[in-house]
Amino acid sequence: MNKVGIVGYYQVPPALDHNMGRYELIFQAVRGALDNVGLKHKDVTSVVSATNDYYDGRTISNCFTVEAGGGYMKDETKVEMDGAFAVHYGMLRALTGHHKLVLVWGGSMSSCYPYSSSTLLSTDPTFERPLELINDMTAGAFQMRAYMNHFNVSAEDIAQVAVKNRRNATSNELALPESQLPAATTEMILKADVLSSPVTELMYSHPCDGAACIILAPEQQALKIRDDPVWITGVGYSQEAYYLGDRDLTQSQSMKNAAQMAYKMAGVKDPKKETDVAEVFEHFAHEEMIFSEALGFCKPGEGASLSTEIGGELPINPSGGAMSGNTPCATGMIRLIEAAKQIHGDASEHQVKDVHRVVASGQIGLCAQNNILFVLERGGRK
Amino acid sequence: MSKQQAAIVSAGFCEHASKRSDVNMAEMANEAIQDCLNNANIEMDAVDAIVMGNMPAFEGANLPELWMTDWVGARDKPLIRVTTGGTTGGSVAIAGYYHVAAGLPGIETVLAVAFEQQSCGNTSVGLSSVALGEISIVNALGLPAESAMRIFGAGAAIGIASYQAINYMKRSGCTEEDLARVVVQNRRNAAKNWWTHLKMPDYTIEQVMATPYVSYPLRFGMVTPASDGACAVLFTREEIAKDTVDIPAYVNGVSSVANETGIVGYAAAGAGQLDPCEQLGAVESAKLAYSQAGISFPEKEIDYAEVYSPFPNQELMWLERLGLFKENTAHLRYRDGTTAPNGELPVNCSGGVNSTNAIGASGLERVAEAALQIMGKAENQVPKTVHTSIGHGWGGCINFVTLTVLSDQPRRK
Amino acid sequence: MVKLEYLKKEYEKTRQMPGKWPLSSYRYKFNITHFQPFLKALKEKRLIGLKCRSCNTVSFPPKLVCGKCLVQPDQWVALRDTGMVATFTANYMKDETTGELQSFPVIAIQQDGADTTFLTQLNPAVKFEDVYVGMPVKVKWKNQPEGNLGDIEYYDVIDDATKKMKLQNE
Amino acid sequence: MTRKRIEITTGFVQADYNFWVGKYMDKFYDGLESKQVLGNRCPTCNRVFVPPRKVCGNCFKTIDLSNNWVKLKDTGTLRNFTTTRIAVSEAGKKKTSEAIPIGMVQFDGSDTSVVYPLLDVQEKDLTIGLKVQVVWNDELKGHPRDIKGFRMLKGGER
Repeated sequence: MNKVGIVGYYQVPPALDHNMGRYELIFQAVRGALDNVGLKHKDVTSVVSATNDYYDGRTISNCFTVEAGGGYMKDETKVEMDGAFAVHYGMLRALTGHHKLVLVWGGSMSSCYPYSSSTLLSTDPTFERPLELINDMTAGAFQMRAYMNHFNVSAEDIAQVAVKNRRNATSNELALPESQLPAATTEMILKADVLSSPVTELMYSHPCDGAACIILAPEQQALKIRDDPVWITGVGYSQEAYYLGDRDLTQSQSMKNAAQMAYKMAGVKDPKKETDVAEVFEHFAHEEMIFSEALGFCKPGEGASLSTEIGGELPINPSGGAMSGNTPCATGMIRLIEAAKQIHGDASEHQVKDVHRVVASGQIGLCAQNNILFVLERGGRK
Repeated sequence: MSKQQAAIVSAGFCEHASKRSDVNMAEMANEAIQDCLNNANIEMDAVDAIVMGNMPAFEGANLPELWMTDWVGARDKPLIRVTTGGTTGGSVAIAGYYHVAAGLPGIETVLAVAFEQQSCGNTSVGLSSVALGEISIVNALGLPAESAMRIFGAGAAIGIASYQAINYMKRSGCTEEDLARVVVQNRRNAAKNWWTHLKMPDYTIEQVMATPYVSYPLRFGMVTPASDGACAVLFTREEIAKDTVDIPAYVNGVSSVANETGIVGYAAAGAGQLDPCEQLGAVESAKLAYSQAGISFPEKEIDYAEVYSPFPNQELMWLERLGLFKENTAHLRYRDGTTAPNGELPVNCSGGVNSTNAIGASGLERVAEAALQIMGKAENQVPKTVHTSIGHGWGGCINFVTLTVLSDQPRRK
Repeated sequence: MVKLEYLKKEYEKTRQMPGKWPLSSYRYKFNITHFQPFLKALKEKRLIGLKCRSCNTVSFPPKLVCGKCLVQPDQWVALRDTGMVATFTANYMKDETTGELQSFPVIAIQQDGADTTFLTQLNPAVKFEDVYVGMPVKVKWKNQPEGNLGDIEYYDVIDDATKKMKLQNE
Repeated sequence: MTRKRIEITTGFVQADYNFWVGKYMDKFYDGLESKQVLGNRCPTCNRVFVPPRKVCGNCFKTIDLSNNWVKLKDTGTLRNFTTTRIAVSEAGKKKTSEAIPIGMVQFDGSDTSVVYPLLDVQEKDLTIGLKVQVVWNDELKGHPRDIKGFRMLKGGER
């Protein structure tokens, strides 16, 4: 079976309002990833980017990024979704054998335009958009209430996820400084400003500026570049219904479908036992619990009972997750980078012991309408 | 995961017009999908994944694939959306190919959908916002906003085409009548297709030449329309393809090489293309796609071409850059009828982008028509047998090119 | 305006819902550090280009990244104040008083010594019909340069040396 | 070494859009203009959708435009609610107006819910499952805002 390896990566440290231009940000990510593994620009044969016209405020958001993004005279394309989907497309490109080295980058600047307004622009323009009521925050609030109401989960349980992620973020040097709360408590999370009840500011992954880059290579090529590439052994993704009223918000059908597909591909039968770490893109604290249930780590409604801190039975988001910095178009990709770091043992202070297999996810849409899940494994292990 | 031979088995369209005021964009895309599925006699259940694309700034809807889930049949299905400006449709086709070719278990049949409902929005703002960031920086660097808008405004789609036209005419010695001849051929071809926008069966060169300049040397009668429309194409594995249709159109080569942004690059991007007709990206794309498809002599081996040419001079230029005609001779081939439907190398029998331009869909429509000619199912089918055809796309700031090479035979292993 | 006839079909008109893309609310950020020596030179009526050490491409105006090499160019080179028209087009504008459609040229020039194009304005007195690819041009400086792009008032047409050379040969 | 300089500029155009709503939504808005909420039923799975749609997402079957219409009562059930204090508009500005509760309301006889403001009620008084009724706007323009919002029905009120 052919597989694709992650051979290099780089993340530009996020900031709420970066003292950087857009092209500079992209260039740093791409150049950084190549330099990290000592690859040359001419080795790259294909470039896939992830940006969004509405986050960046320009038609064809990849039009002027050809030079800075390393796309000059390369087989170049753009996925207008989360970066994790771009990694998926990059992987497909590597799998066909047409490309020996695929560079994938994603990023945006939320300081350019309020992220929530751009989510309003993604609602049904024939009915919901003129009402200006639905955006990522209100949709997330509906989901949190539905989840709490259906499973009788308390707000404290959900706040506990935020506490864990914000504490974890403290040990992640690439976390958004504003997201780090070493002394976070559930009370602090619950008493923070309410964004949209019952979601408070500290339960929300605050959008910020940043970019990231991942370099992929097919199996043989990857082993030439380094001895320990991180293998992508499974991938699954799925989209679910759009209208909030059509969906069962207490669970994530799309993540369930994604997990089913990815686990099957990777041969994972008991995800809780066979997974060492999970890095999921949680836009809100409650999403992490819903995801851990969809991923089969526990039964529906029991997400709170799982011990997910670093050193726990199944660490989730040791990096702090999306809560440690949500850079639209790169967040899912950063989850993959964090997963690769855990496998390489490069995660410094938030390293989990003895990591062989990690699942990492990306998402897009209101209440994570479209999810993608990757299964990543340590090279050399059968 | 093992590499698969991908093939196109069906294509569908909706009726294109300047205003599809009877449908919203989701319903419009659905029309094309229904047509595509009906043509292959396939149910949505058989589709394993969906690739979508459009140019979101023209419709003003961010991430439209989310809202359109039900209309495109994406519920509980894998979906990704690619958008690359004018090449969006071409990129969607290429992504469809990669999805099948990569051979992921469970992903065997993929639906590629591209659409654009330009009448919802403001096309000129959509286009000028391509360089809006650049214009604002030039303004900040001291050029008055008025001058900045004026010189960069000339660089919107038609402006770039006229840069190209001026340089191409200087290079090749082709005349304005030659440009008009290209347009006439396209519009007359369009009249033979049910789904196209500008159907002009009796259009003449004299009529074109009687219209005023929009931007020298391009006249009003030569300019691409702004259309509403959608297109869907079904990609699948070789074995399934053989069971589905008599002659599948095998996808044997794909490429999308990016060049430096042309002319209007400024703050970070350079304007590396000194001559907007040089199109190194297209030359490189052709090299890459032809080598994948095992084509050594494109001018002899390719039987049919669908090129992305909103403006007539581009049609001439692309045919040369893609290696189908010798440099600076394309206009002569239009004079001698080589490119007519019954000619040696028929070009754009669909009517091309010059007759129908729902921007995001245009690139996919080129691939669809190129495939239908191979399958023998095109509305304006050419009399000769088409063994190998190409579908081409162009976009960005004259810097993106997509190319798909199709054949009635699978790739030589 | 000439009306072009084509086979047309009318579609039922349904309601429309308004929406907007407030581009005027966007903040565009650029690092223009690499522009500063260039702007400083403009104030002294000098033109400089940025050269990539790796491929020797000289960009004018200066480029942040060399696409070919994926490095940031950092070597400044002096350029002459002459160049030639690489490509051009016409822009049409309605005269506000007469309502007449006026055309004026917009040119992209290649500055002598540089390898990229620069989109700029031509002397407004020059007629569009007289512009051609390869036409030599020269910077017309503003009287009091301020160190910004406005210092280049426009490009002026100069004698075509290639034409002269032909004469000498004869 | 030149000092780092970041230039921040704003765009100076605004793109305006007018989305065609299509025949299905057009009929729905015709209904609103006469204070009638219309849904449509998927003939295959019998689900009733408000607002109506051309395609049933579950069955991927086209719902015929000429029939399958369902006239709904103006009452429904509150399925979910929230209060947004930092709502945003299209213009990218934070709204400063007073926070109002909004809710997901399922019309009686329909299988999906819509999001609308909840009128004259405090968030603390809300629970999932409350019965609600449409409050119409004074002016009916065939716009989603023809429904001003929903009011709570007191026990026994129908």
